[in-house]
Amino acid sequence: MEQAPQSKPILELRGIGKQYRSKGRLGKGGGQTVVALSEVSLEFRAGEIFGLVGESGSGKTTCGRLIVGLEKADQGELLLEGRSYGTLKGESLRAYRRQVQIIFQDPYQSLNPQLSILDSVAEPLVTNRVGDNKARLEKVLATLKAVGLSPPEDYAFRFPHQLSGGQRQRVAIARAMILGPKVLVADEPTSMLDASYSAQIFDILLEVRQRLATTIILITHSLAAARYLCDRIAVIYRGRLMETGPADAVISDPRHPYTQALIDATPKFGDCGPIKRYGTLVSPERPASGSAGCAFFRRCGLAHLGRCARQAPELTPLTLGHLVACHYTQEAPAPETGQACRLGGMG
Amino acid sequence: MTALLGVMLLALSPPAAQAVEWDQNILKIGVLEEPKSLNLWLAGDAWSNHVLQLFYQQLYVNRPGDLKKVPWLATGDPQYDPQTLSYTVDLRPARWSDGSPFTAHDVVFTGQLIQKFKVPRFYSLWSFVKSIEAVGDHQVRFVLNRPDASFTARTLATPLVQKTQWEPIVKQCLATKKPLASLLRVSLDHPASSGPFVLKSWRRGVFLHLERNPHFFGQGLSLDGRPLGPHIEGIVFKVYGTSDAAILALRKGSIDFYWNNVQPGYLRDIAGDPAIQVFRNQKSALYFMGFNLRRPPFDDLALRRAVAMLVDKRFIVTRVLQNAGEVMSALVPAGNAFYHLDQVAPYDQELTRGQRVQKAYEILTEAGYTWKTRPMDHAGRVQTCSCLLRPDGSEVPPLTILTPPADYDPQRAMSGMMIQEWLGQVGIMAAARPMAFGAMLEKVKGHHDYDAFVLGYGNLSLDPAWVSAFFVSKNAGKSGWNMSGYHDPQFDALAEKAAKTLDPEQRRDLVLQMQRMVQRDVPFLPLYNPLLVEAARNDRFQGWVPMVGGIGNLWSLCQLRPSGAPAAEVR
Amino acid sequence: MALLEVENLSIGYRTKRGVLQAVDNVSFSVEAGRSLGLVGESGCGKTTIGMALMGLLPRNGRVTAGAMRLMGRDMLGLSREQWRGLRWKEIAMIFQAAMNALNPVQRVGQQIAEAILTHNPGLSRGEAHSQVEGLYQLVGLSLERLRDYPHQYSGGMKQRAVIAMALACNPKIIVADEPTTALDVIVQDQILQETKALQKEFNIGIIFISHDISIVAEVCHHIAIMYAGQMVETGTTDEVFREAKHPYTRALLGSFPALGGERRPLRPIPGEPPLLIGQLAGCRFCDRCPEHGHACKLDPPQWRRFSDTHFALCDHCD
Amino acid sequence: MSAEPQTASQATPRRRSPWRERFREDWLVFNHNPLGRAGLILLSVFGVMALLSFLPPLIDPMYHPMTGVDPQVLYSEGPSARHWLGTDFMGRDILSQLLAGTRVAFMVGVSAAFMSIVLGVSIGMVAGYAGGIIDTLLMRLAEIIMVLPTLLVVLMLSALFGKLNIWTIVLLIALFRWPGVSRVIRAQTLSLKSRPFIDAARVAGASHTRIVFRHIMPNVLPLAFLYMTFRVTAAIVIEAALAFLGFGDPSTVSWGMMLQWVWKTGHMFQAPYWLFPPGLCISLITLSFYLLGRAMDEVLDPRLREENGTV
Amino acid sequence: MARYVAGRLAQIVVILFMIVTILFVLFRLAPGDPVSRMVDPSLSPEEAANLIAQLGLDKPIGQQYLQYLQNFVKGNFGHSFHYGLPVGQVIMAKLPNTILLFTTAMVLSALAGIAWGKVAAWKKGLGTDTALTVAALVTHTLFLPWLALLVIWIFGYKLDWLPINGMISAEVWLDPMSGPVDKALDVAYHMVLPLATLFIMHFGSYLLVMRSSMLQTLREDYIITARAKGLTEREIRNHHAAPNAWLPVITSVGLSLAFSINGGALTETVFSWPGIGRELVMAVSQNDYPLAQASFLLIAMVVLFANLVVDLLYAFFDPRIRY
Repeated sequence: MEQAPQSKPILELRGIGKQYRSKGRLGKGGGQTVVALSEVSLEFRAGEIFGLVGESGSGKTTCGRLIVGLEKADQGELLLEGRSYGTLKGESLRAYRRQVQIIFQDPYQSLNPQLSILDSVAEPLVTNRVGDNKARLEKVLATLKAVGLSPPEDYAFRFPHQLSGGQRQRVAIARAMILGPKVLVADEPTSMLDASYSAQIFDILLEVRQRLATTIILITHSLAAARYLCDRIAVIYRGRLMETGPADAVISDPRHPYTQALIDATPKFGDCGPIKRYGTLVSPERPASGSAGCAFFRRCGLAHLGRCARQAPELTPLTLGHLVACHYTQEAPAPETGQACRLGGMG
Repeated sequence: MTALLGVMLLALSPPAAQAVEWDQNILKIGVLEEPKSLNLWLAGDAWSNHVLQLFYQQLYVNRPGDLKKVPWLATGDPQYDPQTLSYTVDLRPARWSDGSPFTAHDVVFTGQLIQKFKVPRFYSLWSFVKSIEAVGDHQVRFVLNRPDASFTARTLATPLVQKTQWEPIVKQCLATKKPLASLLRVSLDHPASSGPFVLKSWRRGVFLHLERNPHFFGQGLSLDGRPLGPHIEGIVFKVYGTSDAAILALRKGSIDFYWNNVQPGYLRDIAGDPAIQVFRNQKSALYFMGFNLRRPPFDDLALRRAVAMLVDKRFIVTRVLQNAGEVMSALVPAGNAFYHLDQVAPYDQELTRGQRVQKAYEILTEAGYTWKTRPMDHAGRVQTCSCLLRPDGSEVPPLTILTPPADYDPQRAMSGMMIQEWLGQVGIMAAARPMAFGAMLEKVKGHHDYDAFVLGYGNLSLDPAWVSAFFVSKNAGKSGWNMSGYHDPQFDALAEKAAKTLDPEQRRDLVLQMQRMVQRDVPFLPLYNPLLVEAARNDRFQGWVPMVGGIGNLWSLCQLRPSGAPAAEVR
Repeated sequence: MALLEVENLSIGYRTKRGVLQAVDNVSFSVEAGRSLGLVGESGCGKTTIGMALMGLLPRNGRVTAGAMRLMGRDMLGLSREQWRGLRWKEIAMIFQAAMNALNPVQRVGQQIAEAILTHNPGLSRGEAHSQVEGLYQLVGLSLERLRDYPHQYSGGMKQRAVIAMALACNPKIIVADEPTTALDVIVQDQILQETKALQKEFNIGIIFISHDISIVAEVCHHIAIMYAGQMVETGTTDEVFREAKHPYTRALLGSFPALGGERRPLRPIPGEPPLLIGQLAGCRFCDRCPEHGHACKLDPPQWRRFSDTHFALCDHCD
Repeated sequence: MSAEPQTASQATPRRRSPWRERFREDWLVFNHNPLGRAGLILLSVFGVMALLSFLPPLIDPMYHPMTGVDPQVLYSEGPSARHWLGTDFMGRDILSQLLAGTRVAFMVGVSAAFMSIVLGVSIGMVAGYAGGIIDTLLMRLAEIIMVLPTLLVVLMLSALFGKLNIWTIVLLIALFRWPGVSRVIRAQTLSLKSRPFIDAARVAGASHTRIVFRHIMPNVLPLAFLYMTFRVTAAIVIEAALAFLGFGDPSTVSWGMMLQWVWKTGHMFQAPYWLFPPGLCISLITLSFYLLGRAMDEVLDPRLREENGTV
Repeated sequence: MARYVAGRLAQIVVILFMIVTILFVLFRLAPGDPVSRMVDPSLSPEEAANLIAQLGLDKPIGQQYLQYLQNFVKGNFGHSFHYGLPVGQVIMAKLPNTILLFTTAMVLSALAGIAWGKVAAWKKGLGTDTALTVAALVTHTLFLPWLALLVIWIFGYKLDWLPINGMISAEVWLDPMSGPVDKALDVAYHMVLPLATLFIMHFGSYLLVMRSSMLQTLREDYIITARAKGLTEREIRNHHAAPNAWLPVITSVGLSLAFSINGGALTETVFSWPGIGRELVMAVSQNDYPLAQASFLLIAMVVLFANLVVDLLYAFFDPRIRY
C-alpha cells in the first residue's frame, strides 16, 4: 500500500470536547453529564485514509458526526483547509458540507424508503442547486456506475427496499460522493454487511481515494479492517485518544495497554506469524477513579493506583507520528509469544 | 368470565317475590323526570309542580269544565270593597299535615314572604298588593294599590306555605348577604302539606312516596258536587327517564298512569289494550310564529299576511303533531273557552297548497311586490319563482326563522323547516335556524336581532293578562315582553282598560277585541295548540277527571278510587 | 457413534412466491466434546438448520427430506411432547442476547430456574434456585444479579446469562447461534474463551453458527461452509483454512482482512447470492465464481473428498 | 431470520413509474386481505347509496327526505311498494332519508377526518421535528384536549353556542380529534428524525423545510392516511350520537337524526322497519372504514404482510 | 416513584386549572349571557334582574372569575340552578352509580378482551380466531345508542326479560319486606342491559389490541427461547407471551378512556342510568351551567387520574419502567 503524500492537514480537530446530558426519567439518573469526547485533537491529511478505532460508546461515532456538522462541539474548533468552522450555520454550513460528507453504518436506515434511488442520490445536487434535471440525472447515473451499480439505469428508478444491503451501501457512497467532497467520513460502513459485501465496499473506498484523492475517515471497531484500509489510525476509548500513529506501527507495535487489549481480543484468523499476547486487562474491574484519572484505569492491568487514578496522561510522541497517552508506556511488559498459527483455537 | 356469567345469572333471576301487600291502594304514577326541587320558591318545572300542587294548596282553584274559580281553602267568593280597594277572604277551618290549624297568619306570611324576597314567578302577582292583614284566625284582608283583574284570577291562586315551618328559615335567609339566593337554596325534607297528600320518602332519581294526609280538609267533603277523598292510601311517583320505559311500565301495569304527553308513536301500541284508557285534553298553550316589526322585511303588514297565508297550520297539526293538536287561529286557546276568540282568520280556512300560494301571490302583488320570475304562471299554475322584490324594487333579503333546537322541541324545529319551504314558494329566501333556547331568547327579547321565530308557551295562565303584556307598547323595550315590537295606541288603550276591569264579561269583551287586532295585524301568527294525550290504566283505579291541562290534576287525585270500590263510599 | 447426525437434510419454507428451499441436502455430525462451526452469509440457511435441530421451525417451514439423529435416535418422527422433553435437556441453544432472548418482564434467575424446573419436575424451587446460583458462578456472574431483570444487564452479562441458561439442564449438545454478534471485541473474546472452557469441562458438543469466519476459527474443531442452502465445504478447521478447496470458501477467506501478516488485497465476491425459490440446477455459486466461470451451470456438482474429514462440493477444485 | 425471502429482486428491473409500481404492490396486498376487501365492497355500496340519494326527490317531491311527505300516508307505515322501507311519523320516505343520510355521513366523516388529520399531522410534525419548548407546549395542549370526551364537549358547545350547523359540528369534531393523530405522528416524526436518512439529508444540505416536506412527510403520510380512516368513523359516530341526543343540525337528514326521530316520537317499539336501517347503516359504515383501515395497516406494516402471505 | 407521582399530580392540577379557565371563558363567550340562559323565560324583567343580582351574575367578569376560582379551590362548585342544591352534592350522588356501571363494564370487557384476544392470537388463522376477530370487529363498530335501543327492543319489549331503565325499582325499595340481598339483586338486575351494552361495545377493541399485541409478542425471540427450553405451549402462552402482550392493552385502555366515556354517557342516557354522564347531558340541555361545568370537570378529572393510574399500573407490570 503506497504511503499517502505528506501534506498539510486538510481537516483538523483542535481540542474537541462534547458532553451529553443523559436523559433519565424524573428522579433517578436524569441530568447527569456523560462525556462523549474529551480534548480530541486530530489532523487529517489530504488523500489519506484515517482510521478511528474503538468499541461501541467510545465516542468515535460522535466524532464522525461532529466532523460533518451533525453535532456541535462544546469545546474546541474544527478547521477545514485552515479555515475555522466554529459555528456552522446556514450558507457556511452548506459550503462546508459540500466538502465533507458521510456514509452511515446502516444502509437499511440511511436511505429514505419513500424516495427512489435517483432522488436520494440527486439530493445533494438539488439542495446545492447544481445543474438542471437532465444534468443531474446524468451525473447520478455516472456516479452510480462509479460505485459499481451497473447498468445504473437499472438501479436509479428502484426503491431502497428492492436492493440488497451491499447495493444500498453503494448508493449511500454514491450520494456522498456526488458533490466530489474533499473529506468522506465512513461510519462503520460494513458492520451491517456480510463479509463478501464488506470487501466490495472496502474496495470502492480505496478506489475513491485513489481516483479522487479524497480524504477518508474510517470509523470502525475492527482493527483488522483499519489495518487493511488505513494509512494512519487513532484508538479512542471513552472519548479520549489512547494512541495514534501509522496503522502498521500501531497494530504491530501497540504501546497503549488498551490497544494491546484490543489486539489480544481480536480473532487472529489467517495470521500465521508468531502470536503475541499482552494480557493487559485486569479482571474484575476496579472501582471508578473519578473523572480526573486515566480513562482506562478501571480495566488496566498496568495501572499505578496512585498516578493513573488521579491524573489523565497526555498524548506523547514515541516515534515520529506515533503518539500514546499512557504514563507507563516504557514499562510495558514484553508480550508472551504464543503458538505459531492460531487456527482452531482448541488445538 | 365466570364472574360475568355469575352476575348475569344472578340478575336474570327475577327479584323477590311478587305478591306484596305494601302497594295495596297506592297509585303508581310514572313520570319522565323527578321533581327538581320540593322548594316551592325554586321549583318552576312541570315535574315539581305535579308533586307540589298536592302539598301547597290555594285559596281558590279552577274547577273542571268551565274553569271557573271555586273556593278551596277559602269559603265563598272574595268580598271586594271598591272604596278601600280591598278584598276580604274567609278561610275554611283546615289543618296542616302536622295537625296544626291552617290560619290567616299562614296566608299573610306567604304573601309577605313573596313581597319581601321578591320571589320570582310570584312577585309580579303580589307587587300591587299594598298590605295583607289577618282579621282573626280565619279571615284575611288584602289592600291593593290599584284595581287589577289578575288579583282574583291569579294572586289568590298562589300556593300557601306554613308559617311555623318557614318562619325560622326566612329569618336565617334574611340574615345572609343574598337572601333570595339563600331562600332558593333551601331544601325541605318534609314540606308541611295542607293538601290531600304528604311526602313520606323521596329517593332522588328513583321515586317519591306520598301518603294520604290524614288532616286534609277535603276528606269526606263534597265540593262543587265532587266527593273529595283522597280515596287512595298514597301515591308513588316513579321516575322513568325515557318515555319508552314509562310506556312499557304502563303496559305491564307497573304504573297506573303516565303523567306526561304520550307520543303519537306509542298510541298504536297501547290502543289495543283494554286496560289502558287514553285521554285527550286541551292545553292552555300557544305555539306561534313571531315577526320582528321593528325592521324590514316584516315591518310590512302585507308580507306578514302573505306569510300567514302560506303557512299551512293544518299540515303542521296533522303531520308534525300527528293530529295531537288543533289549529290555532287566535291567541287564546280553545280550551280556555271563556276568553277564546271563536273567529277563524282568513288564512286559516281549509285551502290547498296551490290556493295558498295563489292568495299570498295576490296579497303581495296588491301591495306592489314583484318577482323576477313570478310564482304563478299566467294560467294560474304554481311555478318555481325567484327573487321577491319589494315595491321599491329592492330584493327581499334572505331571512332566518329562529326555532328551538330539536332536543328541546322537535315539533317546533320541524315546523320551522316546513315554513322555510313554504316561504320559498313565493320567492322568500328563508332559512330555519334552530338555536339553543337561551341564545334564541337573548336574540329575540334582548337584542331584537331577528326576522322571525317560532316559539310556544305550554302552560299559559287561564287569565289572559298575557294577551296585553305581549303587545303593549310599554313592553317593547329591551328584554320586554313585547318581542315583536307591535305598537298600536288603540291596543294600548284596550290593554290598560282590561287590566283595570274587574267585571269578567266586560273584560272578556276587551280581550276578544285585542285578539282581533292581533289577527288583523299579525305580529304573532298563532300556529297550533297541542292536545295533551295521556294514558291511564283502569284496572286498579278509576275516576280520572279530565280538564284543560290533562287528567293529572288535583281533582283527579282527590277523587280517584280503587276499581270496584263503591263510588258512594265516603270515609 | 456420533452425538448428533444430520443426513441429507432439506428444509423448505412456503412463501407466496413458492417454496423457498432454505436448506438443501445438508449432512454433518457432531461428537461429544467437539465443536462444529456452520459458517455462511445471511440467508444461507445456517439459522434454519439451528432451528430445525431444536424442532423450532416456523409454521411455514418444514423438513422436506433427510434425517436428524440424536444419539442414534431419530428426531424427525418425534411427537410434540417428545420434542418438549428433548429440548434443553439433550439439546440446548445459546441465543444472540441482543435479540431479546430473555423475557423482559421476568427476573433472569427465574427464567433459568424455569428451564430447570420444567425438566426436573421433582425439584423444589429452592433446589432449582441453588442450581442457578451454581450456574451463575460458573459463567462469572455475580449472585446479586439473580433477581435483576434483563434490561439491568449489560450486553456481556446477558450473554453470560444466556450461556448459563443453556447449561442449566446439562445438555449434550448446544446450538450457539451468533452468540457474540452484538458484542464488543474484548467482551466477545472473553465469552468465546469461556465457552471453550465450559465445553471442555462438560464435554458438550457445540454447533456454532456464525457469519464471521474469524470467530469460528477461534472456537471450532470442524467447520462447515454453507452457501445458498447448501454445504459447500467441510473439514477440520485446519484443513479448511489452510487448504480451502471450494472457490466460495476461498473467496470468503479472501474477503476478510487479517490483523497480522502481510497486507494482502481483499478479493471481494462479485454479485449476489441466488434466490432459493424454484428449480436450481447446477452449481449455485457459479454465477459469482471467480475461478471456474460459468462452466458448472448445468450439472449439479459432486462432493469431492480430500481427506477423511475434508470434503468440498465442487467439480473443478483439486 | 433466514425465513425471509431475499429482498434483492432478481427480476430484471423495469423502468416504469416507481409510484405506480408501489401502488400496484400495495393494492395486491390489500386485495389479498378478505376483510379489507369486504370493507371496500361495503364502502362502495355506501358510495352508490350516496350517489343515489340525489335521485328520489327527482322522481317525486314526496320523496324529498326532509320536506317531502306522502299525501296519502298520515302515520308511520311499514314497507310498501311506494315506500320500500316505509315512512316516518309524518309520511316521509325512510329510504330517501337513509340515502340522504349516507351522503351526510360521508360528508361529515371525510371532511372532519380530513381536517383533524391535517391539523394532527402538521402539529405532530412540527412538535416532533422542532422539539424543545414548542414540542412541550403543543403536547400539553394535546393532552388537555385528549382527556376531554369529544361527544360531551361538542354537546356542551353546541348547546352553549346554539349554532348547530352541520359544518360547525364537523369543525368542532375536527378541533377535538387531532391530538391522537398528532401524538402518533409526533412519535413517528421523532423516530424518523433519529433515522440516519434524515442525517444524510442534512449532510446533503437539505433545509428544515425540505427535510420536513421531502423526507418526513412522505413517511408519515401513509400513517396519517391510516388514521384518517379511523377518524372518519369517529367523526361519523360523534355526529350521529349528537344528532341522536337531539343536538344535531335539524335541517340535515342524518342517520343519527333518524334514530332520534324514531326514539323521540315513540316509534321504537312499533316501527322496527324504521329503527333498524339507520343504526345498521351507521354501524356498517363504521365497520367498513375500520376494515379498510386495518387492511391498510397491513399494507403499511411489512411484518403483518409477511405473516399473511405465509398462511 | 413518589416524586414522579407528585410531578404528575402537579401536572394534573395545571391541566385542571386550564380546563376550568377554558370552561369559564366558554360559558361567558357563548351568545346570550349566562343570565338569560339560566333565568326562567317566564319571569318579568324586574324579577329576572333581582334574581340575577342575587346570584352574583351581575358582577364584572374578572371578579366573577376570581370568585369562581376561589370557590373552585375550596371545592365549592356553586349551586345547581335547577336543583337548588350544592353541585357537589348532586354530583356525588350520581358518581358512585357511574363508577359502578362504567368500571364494571370496563373491567369485564378488558378481562374478556384480553382473555379472548390471547386465545385468538394463539389460534391465529383457525376458526376460533376468525370467529372471535370478526365478532370483535363487528361489535365494536356498532353504533352504541342503536345497540342500546336494540337491546331494549329485544330484551325489554319483545322478550320482556329485563328492566330497561334506572338502577333500582321503587317496588323493591319501598317494600318493607325486602332486605339488602333483594336490593342488591335489584341493582344487579337493572344493571344487566346497560352493562351488556357497554360490554359488547368495548370487549372487541381490547380483543383486537390484545390479539395484535400478542401476535407481535409471539414473534419475539424470548418466545423461541421459552419454546426451546421445552416449556409447554400453555406455559409459553400464559407466562411468557401474555404478560408481555397485555402491557399495550393497559395503555390502550388509558388512551381510549375519554372516548369510552362518551359511550358511557350515551348508555346512561338511553337506559336512564342515574349517572354523571346522563346528568351532564341533562344539565346541558337545561342550561344548568354550574352543574354542567362541574360534571364536565369531574369527568376530565377522572380521565386524568385514570391515566395516571394506568401509567403506574404499567410501571408496576413492566419492570423496564421505573419512575
